[in-house]
Amino acid sequence: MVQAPAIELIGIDKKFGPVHANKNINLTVAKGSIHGIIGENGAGKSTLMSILYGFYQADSGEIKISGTPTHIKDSQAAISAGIGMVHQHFMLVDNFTVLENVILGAEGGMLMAKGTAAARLSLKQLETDYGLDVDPDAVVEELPVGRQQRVEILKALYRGADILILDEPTGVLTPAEADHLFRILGVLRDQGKTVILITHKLREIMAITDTVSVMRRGEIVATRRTNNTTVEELAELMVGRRVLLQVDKQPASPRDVLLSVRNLTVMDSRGVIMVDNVSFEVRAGEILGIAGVAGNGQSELLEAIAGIRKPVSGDIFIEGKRVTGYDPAHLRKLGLGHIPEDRHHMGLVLPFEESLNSILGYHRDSRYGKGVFLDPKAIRQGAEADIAKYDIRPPNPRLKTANFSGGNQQKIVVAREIERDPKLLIIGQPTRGVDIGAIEFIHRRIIETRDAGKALLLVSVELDEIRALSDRILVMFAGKVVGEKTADADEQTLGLMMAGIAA
Amino acid sequence: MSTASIPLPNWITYGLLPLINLLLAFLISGLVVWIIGENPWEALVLMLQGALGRGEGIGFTLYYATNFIFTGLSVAVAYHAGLFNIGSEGQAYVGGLGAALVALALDHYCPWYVTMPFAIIGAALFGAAWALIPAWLQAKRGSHVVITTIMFNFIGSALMVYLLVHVLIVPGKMAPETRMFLEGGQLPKLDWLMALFGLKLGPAPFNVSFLIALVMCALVWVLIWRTKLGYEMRTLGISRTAASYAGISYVKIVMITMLISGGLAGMMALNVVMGSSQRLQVEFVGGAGFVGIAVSLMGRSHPLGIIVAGILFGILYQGGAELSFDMPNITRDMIVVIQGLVILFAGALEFMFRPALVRLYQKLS
Amino acid sequence: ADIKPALVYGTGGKFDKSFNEAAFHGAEKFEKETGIKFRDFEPTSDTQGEQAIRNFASKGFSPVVAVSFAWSSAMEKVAGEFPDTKFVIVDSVVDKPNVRSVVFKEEEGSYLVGLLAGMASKSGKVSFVGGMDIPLIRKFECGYEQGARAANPKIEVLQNMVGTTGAAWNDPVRGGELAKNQIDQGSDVIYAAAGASGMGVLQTAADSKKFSIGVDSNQNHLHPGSVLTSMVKRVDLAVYNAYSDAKNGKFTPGLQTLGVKDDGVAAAMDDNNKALITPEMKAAVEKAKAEMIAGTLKVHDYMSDNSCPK
Amino acid sequence: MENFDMFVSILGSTIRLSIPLIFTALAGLFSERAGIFDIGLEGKMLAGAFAAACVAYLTGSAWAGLAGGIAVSIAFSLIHGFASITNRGNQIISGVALNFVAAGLTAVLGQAWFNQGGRTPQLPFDARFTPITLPGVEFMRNVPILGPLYTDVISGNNALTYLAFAAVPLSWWVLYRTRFGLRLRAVGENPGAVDTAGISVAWLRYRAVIVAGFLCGFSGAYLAIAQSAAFIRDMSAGKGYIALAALIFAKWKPVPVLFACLLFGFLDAMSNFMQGKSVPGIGEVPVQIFQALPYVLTCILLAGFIGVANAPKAGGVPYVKER
Ligand SMILES: Nc1ncnc2c1ncn2[C@@H]1O[C@H](COP(=O)(O)OP(=O)(O)OP(=O)(O)O)[C@@H](O)[C@H]1O
Ligand SMILES: Nc1ncnc2c1ncn2[C@@H]1O[C@H](COP(=O)(O)OP(=O)(O)OP(=O)(O)O)[C@@H](O)[C@H]1O
Ligand SMILES: [Mg+2]
Ligand SMILES: [Mg+2]
Repeated sequence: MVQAPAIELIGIDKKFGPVHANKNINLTVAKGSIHGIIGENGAGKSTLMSILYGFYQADSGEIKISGTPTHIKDSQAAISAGIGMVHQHFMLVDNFTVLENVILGAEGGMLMAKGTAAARLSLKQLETDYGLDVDPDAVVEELPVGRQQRVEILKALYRGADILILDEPTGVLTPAEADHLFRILGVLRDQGKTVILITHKLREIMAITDTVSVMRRGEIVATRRTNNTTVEELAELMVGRRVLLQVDKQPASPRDVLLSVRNLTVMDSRGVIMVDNVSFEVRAGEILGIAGVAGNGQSELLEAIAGIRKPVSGDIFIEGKRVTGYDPAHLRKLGLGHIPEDRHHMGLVLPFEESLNSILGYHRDSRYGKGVFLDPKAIRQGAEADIAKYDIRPPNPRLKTANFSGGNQQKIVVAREIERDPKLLIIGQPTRGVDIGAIEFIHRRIIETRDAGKALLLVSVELDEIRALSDRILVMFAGKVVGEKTADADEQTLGLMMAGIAA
Repeated sequence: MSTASIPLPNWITYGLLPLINLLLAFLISGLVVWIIGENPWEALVLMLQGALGRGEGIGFTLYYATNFIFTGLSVAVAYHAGLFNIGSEGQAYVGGLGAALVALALDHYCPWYVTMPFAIIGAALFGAAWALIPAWLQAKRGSHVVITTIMFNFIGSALMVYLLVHVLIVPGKMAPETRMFLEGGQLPKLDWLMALFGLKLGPAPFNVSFLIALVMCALVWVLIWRTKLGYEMRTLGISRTAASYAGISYVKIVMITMLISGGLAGMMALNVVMGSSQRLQVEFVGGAGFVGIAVSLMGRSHPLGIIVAGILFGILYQGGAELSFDMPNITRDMIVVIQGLVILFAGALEFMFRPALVRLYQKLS
Repeated sequence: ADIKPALVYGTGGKFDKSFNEAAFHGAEKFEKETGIKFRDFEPTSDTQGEQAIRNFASKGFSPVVAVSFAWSSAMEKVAGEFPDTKFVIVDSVVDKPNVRSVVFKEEEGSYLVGLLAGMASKSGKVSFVGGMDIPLIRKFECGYEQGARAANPKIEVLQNMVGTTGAAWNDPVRGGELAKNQIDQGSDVIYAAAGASGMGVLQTAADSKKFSIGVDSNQNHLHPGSVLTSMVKRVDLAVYNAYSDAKNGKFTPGLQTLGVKDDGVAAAMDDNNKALITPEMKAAVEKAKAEMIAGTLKVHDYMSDNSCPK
Repeated sequence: MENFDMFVSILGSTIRLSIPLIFTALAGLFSERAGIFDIGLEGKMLAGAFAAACVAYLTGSAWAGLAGGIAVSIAFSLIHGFASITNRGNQIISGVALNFVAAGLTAVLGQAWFNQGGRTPQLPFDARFTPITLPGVEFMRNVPILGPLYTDVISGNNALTYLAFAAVPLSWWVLYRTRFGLRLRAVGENPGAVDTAGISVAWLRYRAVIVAGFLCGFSGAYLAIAQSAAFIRDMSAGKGYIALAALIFAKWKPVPVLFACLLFGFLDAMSNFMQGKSVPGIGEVPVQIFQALPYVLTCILLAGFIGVANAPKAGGVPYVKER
């Protein structure tokens, strides 16, 4: 007799308002296997898993666990069906101890005393079984992210999960930590547990999974046995056509130094040093790329240069002028453009109409009104020019920005920053969550800007993007610049540097 | 499927929805009236007659409306910058001190039109001053402005009582109030304006402050939608991170916004102190600062909406006073109930009917 | 002639069982006797009085009686606006040709209850809880002190005020708390001249098995056995007289002062406090009254020089 | 010895004035630790006081009055919950609204039903919570120092006073030692964590606001049928806001809440005691100083000059799963 699959999803459908996040999904995962799900940002991976975990309710469809149709009405139901999930954004109570977090929802009675004692024992057991060691009395917010993730896994295992879902677990991990995680996943599989691993890193999929499904725009477009497929095939399936992230560009002809950063040290809001004594220069007519795993200080570096975050020490010069501690408005006047990493929270004011977003940061400019006043007509005309030039759709400057798609929202930001003709442009994650057509368009504009003699600093966690655009590449790890390479450096070397392993 | 993000046309969001909320508030108030054994319909008619029946009633209605427009603007300006100023009550109270000091100083020497500009400045300055510390605490120390403005309402009240009882009281008089202002410290009534419509104002204290309030509405509109400062306030009100990205100083905008808000609240004192009672009295604000919250919510923080909502509450206050005259069983406190219900339905429960309306709208269109 | 009488209360509210209630009873008595209905209004804040007075005047009511000093500025204004309307103010003086001002010699009535307090006290300490801290209330206190001292020269008189604004008339919790403090300090007779706040004083005295003294209305029935007496101030009489004078065309503006001689103030004696008042106490009160009427006993009026002789 | 008597008297007064603050601040504690801000404490206390007085008057029983106060206060809580949990409305606006509704409704109904200017009729002795004399008072009376403290401060209070003091450790125990408390604290910090643990965020928050209503019922009852013998309009007189201030001052922790409330009660007692007395070197201190001091202190605390007061992280933010 064939063993029933651990999970069967049949015809799962889910809409968030106008967004069709999951379209008629069918998926089968065998017991005792590691199943990968890949897909671009916004493809619907998290949504699908959250439905399986009972966090969201599907609009229609059926779920079978070990062959039994199961109605998962909330996470409690999922937990009792043996499902555990480690969310993309951790679901931990920061000011609780590890122990409190682990027993939350599984306290084993009205009073905590008995539950905590039992949990303490069982954590010991899990530590010896899987090598998952965490101090049960540590307060979560004081733990590094890698440890926090372990707490999440422990939470699931403590509840006796047979099926473990991990949503982009390696996004925040160093390669060493990721390897450790994969070893643990291997142990889990060997003990008969089923693992679903969500990621958009193809290498990870190839390294650890047994089977893999590809999601695109809310649909599962293919499922393969991992050893029957290749990275190239998966990539093509993921984006729906052959990926050619090669951008035509001439070799750079760098001129004067425009941006110079010297011994810069920056802390994040918790007071942790995120940028540690970093120095570099960017010249007119070149793109300097900064590669690194997310969370290694790139965001803080960009924010410091943009004037949003005050550095602890060190200096920033623009055209030889010391600008350390200047506010963003002042820096803009000196010719600094900034395409921020997070368009929803920084680059745009979503409830504003489009035209108002096309002046964000430049609103004090006399072009948009004399003295203290704003001139709506001038603003709208400027916005219309951007819309035409960047093919922003729909071409309506009065439409609420929230009603544009992600790609078009990003174009609004890019248009604003490039068209205000900066001398120096700093760019964070220019194509995150953007569709392939828009990616190409944005990449072309970035190269054109370089060719117009501007200095560009580009931060991206997508190594391919860095390699395609940059003239020189710096690699950041743990807040430090660990090395510089040229654009033709091979992926292997860069990957190792990003892991902090070799120079 | 969630319906929260589906856009509705403006006439529903700004017209129909507030109307439904208002109707519901009235319906429940009617129920209360019925429970205490009076006829809600009769009560409504009496109220409307009292508020709009004669020139005098209209005069009182507009007099109250003037208060509420000032405090409504005060709440609204702060709201645009994402600040919830619950302190308009206290700011208006302290603003009264500014107006009174100017009136007491100048009424011997100047006619009203000379006193008035100074009084406006005095009232606004004192009101703004009372918003200063909560603003600073919010901007620099991150203390929630809601809590600190509540605290400052109480501190302001204690301060004003102290001043009125120990400093400003007329020696030998018992009531804690200043002396009556002379003509030069009194704002003239708008008899002529009423006469244009063929109405007699009678003794109602409807005065020049109303015109000042309308001017402030226009200025606030320009400020919010036509100036760079207003743009910065609105940006900050929606997204603090976007504001910091755009080089908008959080500290500066919070301070300026709260000062403007406090100043507008302070100006409300002109209407009562110089326009009506001609002296500074204990508790003269009488809750108008809190009504401003309801007015701003009903008026969706837009000056036009605030004028409409202000007049509506003026009708409630004047009509309510008349009603309690004619139906002694229904005390003036009924207005407070209605006010609370309006805030509840138009503010806290604003999303209650939205999903149903969205469905209906989608079906019909 | 038929009149349209109106009455505006102080902020303590119509049923404060004290000052305002006395006014109400006067109006009610007039209504019962003549069948002429009166209209009344209870302002709840210091600013509402003016609108109420004006409202009555503009609707043709006359005489309009406003009880409480708090309405003096308001009446001064409105009386000027309606020169044909008759106004009466109680507890304050408004100098207008159409206003009658009625004030009482509270010092005399307070002297009488002070005398009783001094005689009833076993601890040698008596006390006073005033409403709002104004000269008028100090006048009550001063008369009380003089009476108590007449009974017992060594007596100690404690005093507290509930507050400094109109809200002080309506805060029985604080009234009770102040009374409790005074009891803790040894007082065994407490005189409350605090409007509705006095209710808390009387309650606390009853709970603590001490004596209290009511004010304005006869409050002896509230806690029989604990309320020693009440300093009745005939606000009812002022209201009643205003209406009936107006009805009979005998209304006169100007100042009226009501004292012991006019039966305007007195120490209430009834069945409720019969057991508490000894014959000696009764005799002492009668003697003092007789001396006041004869003019041989002059009780110092605090408001005449804003001070109280020690 | 004079001074000692004074001290005992102030202490007794402090306790009497602190009790409503303790109940109310604890109510706020449960609500706010669960992530629901509660500006409406004042209104709940007032509504509870009114209901307690009405029911006690009609039934002649203090305990029935207490139950009535609790029921009405919980009803107000449920409206707050409906607005801020179910409809994801603005919690501050909802609280403000309920304060108005309570202030207005109690006065309107009180006037309509009893015709005494918004007051309820005076309650007879049995319909109130009256002082309880603890055993051993007679014996203790003559013991120096401890005697007066026992007889005049500890003994002779009403049942609700003792319940208030019991409520503090009980609240601590519930918050830190029970499953409900663990979940409640979690939901105020990160409702997502509670939701993914399979616990209903809405129901948990509803229970928290119900507990808040329950406790406000006690403070209302204390005002109307223990401390006084009737309901008077606006009798809460800002105590709800003082309690809120005390809650913030205590940094949202149960035991510090007790001390913050005692401190603010002490200030209130001092404003009574210092009236008309002059302080050597300073002269007469205006009562307004004492009235304003709790608010001033809280602002100073909020400014971060006396440690930092970190509000529960998810406080004031409606929990939205699907945007
Ligand atoms: N709670 C929500 N409310 C509304 N829309 C949502 C919600 N969660 C996700 N979406 C939308 O649903 C779509 C799918 O999102 P989902 O998070 O499942 O993508 P994903 O594949 O996990 O992307 P990523 O790789 O960025 O994590 C997106 O368009 C997203 O904006
Ligand atoms: N918050 C929102 N409010 C209203 N409409 C929205 C909202 N978010 C998305 N939409 C609408 O839903 C559609 C899909 O949005 P989404 O961000 O998933 O775009 P997308 O399909 O990924 O586009 P792109 O490939 O350009 O990123 C958009 O066209 C947009 O109009
Ligand atoms: Mg995801
Ligand atoms: Mg997209």
